[in-house]
Formats: sequence, C-alpha cells, structure tokens
Amino acid sequence: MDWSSWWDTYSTLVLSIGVYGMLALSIYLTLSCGLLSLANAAFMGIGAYMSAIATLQFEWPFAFALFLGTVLPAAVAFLIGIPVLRLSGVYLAMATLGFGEVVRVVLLNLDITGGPLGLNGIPPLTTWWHVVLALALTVALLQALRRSRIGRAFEAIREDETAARLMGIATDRIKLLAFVLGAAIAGLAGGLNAHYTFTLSPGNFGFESAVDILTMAVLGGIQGVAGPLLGGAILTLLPELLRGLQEFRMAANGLILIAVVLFMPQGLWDPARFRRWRRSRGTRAEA
Amino acid sequence: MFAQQIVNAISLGSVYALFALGFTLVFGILGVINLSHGGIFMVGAYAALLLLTRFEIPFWAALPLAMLAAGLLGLAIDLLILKQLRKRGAPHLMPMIATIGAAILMTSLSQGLFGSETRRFPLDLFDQESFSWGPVTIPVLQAGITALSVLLMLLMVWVLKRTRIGQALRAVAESPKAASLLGIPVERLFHLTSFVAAALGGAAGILIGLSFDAISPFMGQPMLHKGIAAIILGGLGDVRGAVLGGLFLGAAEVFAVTVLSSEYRDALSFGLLFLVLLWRPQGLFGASATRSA
Amino acid sequence: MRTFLTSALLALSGFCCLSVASAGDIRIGLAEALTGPASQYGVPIRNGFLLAQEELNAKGGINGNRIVLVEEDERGKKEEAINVYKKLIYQDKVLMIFGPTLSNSMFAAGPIAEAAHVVAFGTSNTASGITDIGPYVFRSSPMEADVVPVTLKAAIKRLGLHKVGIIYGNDDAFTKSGYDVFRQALEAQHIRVVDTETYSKGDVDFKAQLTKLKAEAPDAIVCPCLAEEGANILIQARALGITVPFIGGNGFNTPKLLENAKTAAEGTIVGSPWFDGNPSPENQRFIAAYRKKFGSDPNQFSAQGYDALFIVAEALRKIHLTGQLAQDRQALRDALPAIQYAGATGRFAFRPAPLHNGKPGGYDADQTPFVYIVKNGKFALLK
Amino acid sequence: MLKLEGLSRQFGGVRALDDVTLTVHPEQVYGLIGPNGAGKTTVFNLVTGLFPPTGGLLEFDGRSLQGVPPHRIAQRGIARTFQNIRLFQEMTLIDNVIVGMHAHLPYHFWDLLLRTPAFREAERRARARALQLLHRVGLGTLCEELAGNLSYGNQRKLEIARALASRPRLLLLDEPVAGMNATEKNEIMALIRSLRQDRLTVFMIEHDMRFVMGLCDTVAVLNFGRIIAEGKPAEIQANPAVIEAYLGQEEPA
Repeated sequence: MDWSSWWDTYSTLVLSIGVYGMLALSIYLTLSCGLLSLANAAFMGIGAYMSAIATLQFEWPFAFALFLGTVLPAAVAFLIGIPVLRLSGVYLAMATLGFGEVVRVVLLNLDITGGPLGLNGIPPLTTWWHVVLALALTVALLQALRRSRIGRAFEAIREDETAARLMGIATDRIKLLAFVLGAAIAGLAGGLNAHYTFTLSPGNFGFESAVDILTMAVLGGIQGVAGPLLGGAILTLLPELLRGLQEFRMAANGLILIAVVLFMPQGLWDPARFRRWRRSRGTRAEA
Repeated sequence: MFAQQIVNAISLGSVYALFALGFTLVFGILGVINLSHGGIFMVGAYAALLLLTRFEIPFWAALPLAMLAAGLLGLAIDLLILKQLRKRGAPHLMPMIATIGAAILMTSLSQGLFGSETRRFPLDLFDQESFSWGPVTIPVLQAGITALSVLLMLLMVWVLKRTRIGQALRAVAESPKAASLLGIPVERLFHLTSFVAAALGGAAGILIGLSFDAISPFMGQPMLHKGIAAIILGGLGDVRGAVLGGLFLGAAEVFAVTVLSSEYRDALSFGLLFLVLLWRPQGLFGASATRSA
Repeated sequence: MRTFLTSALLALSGFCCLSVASAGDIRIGLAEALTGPASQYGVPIRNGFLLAQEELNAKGGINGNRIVLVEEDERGKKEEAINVYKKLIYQDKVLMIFGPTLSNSMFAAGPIAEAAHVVAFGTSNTASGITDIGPYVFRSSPMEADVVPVTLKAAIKRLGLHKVGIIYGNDDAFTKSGYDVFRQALEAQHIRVVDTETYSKGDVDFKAQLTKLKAEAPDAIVCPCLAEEGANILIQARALGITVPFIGGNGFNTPKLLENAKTAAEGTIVGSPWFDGNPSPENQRFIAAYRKKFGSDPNQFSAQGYDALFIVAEALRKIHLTGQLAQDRQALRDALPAIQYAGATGRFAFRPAPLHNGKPGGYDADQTPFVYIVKNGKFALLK
Repeated sequence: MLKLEGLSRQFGGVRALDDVTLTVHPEQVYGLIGPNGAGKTTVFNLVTGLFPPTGGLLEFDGRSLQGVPPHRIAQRGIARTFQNIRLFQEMTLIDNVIVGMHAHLPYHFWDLLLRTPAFREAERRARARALQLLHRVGLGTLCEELAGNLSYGNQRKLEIARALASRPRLLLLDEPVAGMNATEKNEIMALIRSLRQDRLTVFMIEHDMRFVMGLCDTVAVLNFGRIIAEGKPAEIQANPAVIEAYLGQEEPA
C-alpha cells in the first residue's frame, strides 16, 4: 500500500492521536501536581465550540479561532479554579465532574451552540502540521516547566502539599497555574478536533470523554510527557486494532484498563523501571 | 398538582436513594469511589430478568438470587481488583480507574450477550395498579420502592449503630490501620461490605427494572451520575446521608421541573453538587465527620 | 516507543482486504453503530441490509455479480464514523457507503465521502441539514418535516385538537429535531401549545413533567420521543390519570412500543412511511423473511435498511460497471436520483435537497407517510 | 526575633496551647522540651502559619505573623523540619534541596519558557548551592539518589539541608536527632554549632536531654500546653516543676 492511500485512510486517525495526546498531556499537567481534575473534557468542549463558532459563524481566521479556543477555557478555569482547587482528592474529582455536566447542559441549551443538534459543517481547516505544531508547543511548554522551579513545585505539591507550602511555595497559585494551563491545552486540542471532525455536539464532552482522557494519561504513565502521549496514541488506536473482536471490542478495552492499573501502576512509560533495566544492564557491562 | 409533585419527588428520590445506599457504603468503609456500581446495578437487573424469563423462577426467589449474583460480582471486584490495590497502598485515583474498566467490561459483555435493546420484566409480574387519594395518584410499585429504600436505610443504620459488626465497620471506616491493631478482621469486613453494597446495587437495578421499562446494558451510566450527586449531597460515605441526599436530589429535580423549566434540571442537580462541595464538602446533612457511618 | 508505533501502524495497514473478493463482486460499505448505545438502531439496520443482500444474491445478484457488504462498526462516535468511512473509501475501495446510524455521525463522515466523490447513503438520519453536505449525500429516511405535518393534520381531523402539551428529549439530535418540526407544524395549524416539557437520555421517571402537563389539561400530548422513553412516558401518564391520546414522531414507530407499553399505548397516533400493519405484499414478505432469519420483529429501521439496498440495486442494474473505481462511483451517483422503487416502506423516490448557500445539496426521501393509530394493541391505519 | 505572647490554640474543646509566651533572640539556640503531647509541635505549626492561633500574639522581626499564609512566612525567613519526616520521597536529594530555594530563584515565567541566560544562570547556581548544602550535611555523594531510599538518619539530615536552602534567618528543628545513633547525633550537634557560627537563629524541639543541654542557650519547658519553666539549661535541670512534669515519664531518647 503506497503512502498516499495510507495517508488518505489514516490521516484522521493520526490527527486524533496527536489531539488526544494533547488532551492526555492537559490532564497530566494537573495530575503532576496531584490534582485529579475531570473537567478537561469540558474545557475541550468550551475550546472546540468557541473556535468552531469563530470560524463557522464569524468566519474569523483559523489561527485567531484557535487562539480564542485556547483562551476562553483558560479564563473559565481561572474563575472556577479559585474556589474549586481548595478541594482535594475525590472531592475535587467529583466537583470537576459536576462542573463538566453543568457545561454540557449549558451547551445543550444555548442557541449559539446549536443545542443538541450541535454545530455542523465546520470547515475542514485542521491539517497535520497544525496538530504537529500544537503538540510540539505543548510538549516544549511542559518540558520547560518540568525542568524549572515551577515543575519542581508541581512535584513537591503532589508529594506533600503542606511541606511544599512551608518551603515557601505559593501552592494555591501554582495549582491554579496547572489547572489553567491544562484547560488551555485541552481547549486548543478541542479547537483542532472540531476542524477535522466537522461537527460538534454536547454529548462529545460528557463524563465518558472525561474518563477517556484520564485513562489515557494513567495508562501511559504520568512520570513524564512521553507517558500521556503514548497512552493517548494507544487508546486512540486500540478500538481500530480491536475491530476483529466486534461486540466484545469494548470489553477488551475495559480489561486492558484493569490490567494496567493492577500490573503496571506507574503506567506503561515508567522511567524508574527503565532506569532499573539500564542499571542492571550497566552492572553487567562493568562486570 | 402540588401534592402530586411531592409524591413524585419522593418516588424519584427513593430510586436515587436506593442506588446511592450501596454506593456510599463502599466509600464509607473502603474509601473507594466504586465507579462500577452502575454496572453492578445493571447486572442485577439482567440477572433477575434472566432468572424470571429464561429459567422461569418465581419472583420471590428470583429477587434474592439476583441480589446474590450482584453481591458475588461485587465480591469478585473486591477480591480481584480492589484488594490488590489496597495491598499496594495505591493512591485513590487507581481504584477509580480500575472500576471504570470493570464497568466498561460489564457493559460490553452484557451488550454482547443480551443485545442493546431496552427490555423490561414481564408486565404481568406485578399489577401496575396505582391507588388514588384525592387528587394524588400513587403507583403501588413506586410506593413499594420508597418503602423498601427507607427500610433498607433504617436497617443499615441499625446495623452500623447497634451491632458488633457495625461497630467494627465504623472502626474500619475511621481508620483501617487502627482497627486491625484492635484485632478487627479488616479484610473480611471489606469483603463483606463489597458484597452487601453490590447486593443492594443489584436490588436497586431489579426494582427499577420492575417499575420502568428500563433494562439495558447502558442503564448504569445515567444512574451512576445521579448516584454521585446523591452521595455528595448527603455527604460521602454517610449511609443516612445517601438516602436523604437521594430524596433531596429527587425533590430538587421535581422542583426544577415544576417551578423552573425542565431544560435546566440536570444543570440544577450537578450545579447543586458543585456548590455543596464548595460550601459543605461534608454534605448537606452530615455533621463534621466525613467518613462516619 | 517508536518501534511500538511502527508495529501498530503496520498492523493497522495490514487490516485491509480481510475478505477475499472475487472479480465480479460489488463491494458496498456498511457503517453502522454495532456496539454502544446507538447499536439498538444500528443492529436492526444491519439486519435489514443482511436480509436484502441475501435475497439479492440468491437471485443472482446484479447481472451475475454478487453484492458484498463490507461491514464496519462506527460505535455512534463521530471520530470512528470518519475513520470507518476513510477505511471503506480508500482501503476497502467500496463503491458507496450506507450509514452511519446517527445524524451527528453523518455530519462528521458525510464530508469525507463528499470530498472523495463517493455516495454516502443514510437510512436512519432524519436531522435537517444532512443533505446540505453535498450532492453525494443521499438518504432514504424521510425527514420529520415531511412526516409530522401529515400526522398532525390527520390527528386534528380525528381528535379535533385545540391545545396540546409537548414532552421531548432535549439532549438528543433526533428528538430535538422532531420537536422543532412539531412546533412549527402546530403553529402553522394554529394549535396552542399549553406546556412544553423535556427530559434527558437515560431518564426513567417522567412523572414530574407529566404531572405538570396534566394540570394544563391539553387535548393531546405530542411526544417526539424514542420508543425507550416513549413506553415509560405512556405508562406513567396513564398511571397518573392522563387519558388524552399521544401523538408520536418517527421514534414511536416500532412494535417494541406496543410490546412494552401494552394498553397504555391505546389511541396513540403515529406517522411514518413504514408500519408493520401495512398489508402490501412487499411489506408482509419482508416481515416474514426477517422473522425467519433473525427470530425477532423488524422495525422501521430494518425496513429502511432493507429497502435501501434494493434501491441501490435498481441503480446498479442501470449502469455499466467498468472496474474503474472513480468512474463507477460517479456513475452510481448519477444513476441514483432517478430511481423509483416500491418496497416494504411503500413507494419511494428521491427529491433533490434545496440549494444551500447557493450550492446544490444531496437527495432526500420523497415518500408519503402513513398515519396510523394504536387500536386493540395493534397499529391500524387512521382513516 | 521571634516573639510569642499569650499564644493559645484550641482543637474542638481541647486546649492544645494555653497562654504561651516566649521570645527567641537573634543568634540564639533556643530549646523547647516537654513530655509527649505537651503541644510542642503545635507551637511550630502556629509559627509557620499552618493554622491560626485562637488567641495571643505572634511576631517575627517585629512584624505580626497573624493571618500570613505559610509560604509568605517561609519567604520571610522561617524554615522548619518535621517530627515525622516530610521529604519529597520520589524526588532526588538535590531536587529536594532546590525545592527549598523556590522563592529565591530570580527568574520569570518567560525566562523559563525561553531558557534565557538568566534562567540558566539561576538554575546553575541553585544546583551548585544545593550540592554545597548536601556536602555540608554529609550527603554530597548521594545527591542523585531518591530521598525515599535514604536511611532514617540521613533523611533528617536532608530535611535540614532543604530547610537551609531557603536561606532562613530562623530555623525550626522538630526533634532533629530522633531515631539517630550516637555518631549521627554528634554530627548534627556539630552542624548546629556551625550554623550558629553563621549567625543563624535556631529554635528546636528535642527530647534528648544531653543534646538540648549541650547546645541550647535557653530552654523552655512545655507541659499540658503551658510553659512551666524557662531559663538556662542548668537552671532548667534543677527546676522542681520540670522534674515533676517528667516524673514517671520515661526518657524517650
């Protein structure tokens, strides 16, 4: 099979891998400072609707539409983050889940979002290099954060929030930063997604997608940016790879989830495991 | 109309309450949000359907058998998944994801086995009578469900407050570590809790299947959402709170339909959940302790 | 990771051509939701197609060529619908595609077919705007806008309506478009809407909404709902003492409704191109064959799928297949609009969709719906 | 330097601290002793802003600490260690120490995004200083190890290094030698002496009498949330109220 027909067939899948990679990274960002937020699907939805309305109804340039789709969810995240981030653990997860449902119902009842019919005929503007560029920027941003005082603060907060505060870290602000940046990345991913799937409806951004995004990050592992990317890619490909199983396709999906949680708690991409391998190989080489 | 709406609120709320009862119990004792509770609820309904239609077992026997099946499923989830995670001291995120996996598995399997059509119990199983009292109509089955969920709640509260097992369970809820130091067989209580909670979830599925045309592989998901809202309104892990939370949620939804507009009903319930978490994370009815029974 | 990805992609690309095709096969894509909640519609549709395929091939196919349905599950998800469409078009190299099941999925996948100049043929998409996608998009499911006014007129004549209440699902494209159309038709007929209530997918208890409707004492209740919720709504309405008849949309048109709602469904008026009581020989033959093959009753979705394959078969008989895929696809597209057919769903023809922003659209179904009423637990024509 | 005046704190109905008044003077090593459950750690928690006092005054360098959030207090120059060690277990030693420097890394958000020279320089310096601090507590050779892999004694040392990283003027040590062997105790003692030479003020809680008496300039005794004695080590040892408080109480160290 030659390249161009391969690309014709799988281009959307490849774009999805990139976009879901970004979504997994968006939740990785909050997870990396210990926040279990399930609001990212809602932020994706806000970004997707915002940018689709911008191109579809106002015919603004795509770049500007994507910009709006990044900024609006970040602004919403900023507003709800201030009260919500006082919660932690399961309570935060449930509150963000509730927020996501509220967003869904609002999308369902607004006129500008097209209600349950959603938005259709969104122009096909997303091309491969948009996704590559957005993904590269996201990865660069996260890597830059990681190897800086902010990244260390994320990690410190995840491990022991109280100790981190007593080390002079303004934990509230750092957590808000992670939450807002996560929302921005999810929004950008949503904007890209809207312009290669041509249609949006509120159901695309409900509980199920929130769980999907979380699952990608956990499956891949949250020890570095490679994990969520890997998780996003696998969960995007898996339904395609498992087509042969027909009705039981999703059952395999469920089993894989359970197996990873049970047998690979750090996710597939686990630098500590790799380090152990390298070390054992290193000692062998020395001997 | 107002009186009828109060009846409606109680009947809707008790459905939520019944589901929330087992859901909150698992959180209270195991400290785990078991997102497969919706799946167990669905399996309970299918188990009863299968027993009634395929094996033609009378209802009085099918109900406990189906509850047993759901309970065993809950026990299996505990032994195969939650126990492994407890042993490892995995963070709270892990059981949530694993139970999501279990829910997907259950939904997919039952879809493969039973198809995706919505089914219901044979209509002639119970008379669908309702009795009228002035302007108010009360379907008999609904009254039964309400009575049953209140009864089960009272039973659970009694067990937790008055019995030795209940005492032990409360100790476990407080701190599993301390409880095991006191010689309480913590693991066995975890198994027991998982079993009982799942049996309750299964019972909820059966009863809802009885009064509505609602048995499908996907029936668990919407109920799970309502259940989450109910147990948060009532205070996570609080058995009494779960039932009150369920009734409150039902009342809030009916109120939304009556006074506001039915379009924003779902936003109301989740908006409430959101606000309650911000202002009273211990729930509307609880005292200060969040994990007490 | 790189090696993993490579091998995954290799595995993917190896998925093509699992079924060995012989030279004379006509490969047609069938993208339906076979898993997930939408599969309760997708599976009956697929069954309708399988039955039609069997019957066509048993009679020697099209000029001696067998019809091969390449079946893919799109799970009712827009991304998967796109992926499946692309796979069918570019890899399986099908002549045309039936499906996807849901209107939303067609909004996502339709543009793919349009861009590739391949016919996308929906049999269950009723939302308005579907055929705006472009001239390669066809559907055999009549829009609610065609069915509802007819239904309503018949109902008014029969019941003498002055004021009605409405209840519908407001988080679903199907029920929402049904509602929109009903509201317009009610306005056009000068019928007062005394109360409008909504519910969400998965709800089982509708008593709060129904109690409110009852208080407004409407002459009838309009219910553009799916059968799942419809049966519960009917049962609960009767339990609350609502005795007025219900007027349903397309979603009510299934034997399941009668089976589940039993006596509560009495007097319900439904409009649709297909109903099981239609005595036409084509329909009765279809129902009998379906029961025999699948052991269950067909519904409107299966009938529409069944007929759709025969409609395409008519077109295929009219063209000469050259083996040049692009040319054949175009020839099929050009032959389809003129096809007329009488099948299980009655007389069928296509009607070009109106211009959309000055551009030509696809083709909608042009069918006269039946209006019928539930009488003694059965659908009967409303005269 | 640090002034507590009439400080009290209640938990529910229980008075954990009752009218505590004490002053830590600059460049002093101040010891706080008392039986288990006397409320010593509560004093530290109030000083570092983990929860507010229910009454009384709290001043550092003449400015009130009332209502100041913990990270601001840390930035004003108070650092602490914990009785039950609270290291970032899955971070390396050197990263643990650099986290302590959080507020002292003078670069902006865009610096780190663009990896400007200012950013690189600040990070390089932070590493160098962190390494220096690790050497100072005797952990220099383990700097890339994960904190969770350290022995108990070394974890306490790392906590001190991390606390020092924020360039505090007042160091709060909560039982710095608990669980340590004699050699390690001597090392810590030497470390604290050298810190004093660097003009750092130390306020510590400790059970080990030999350690307290050998290091502290002033010792206060807390019992049931009240200060029952304050003075030079020798005076404290002779104080009958103190002996009474410790009577029947096993020497925990």
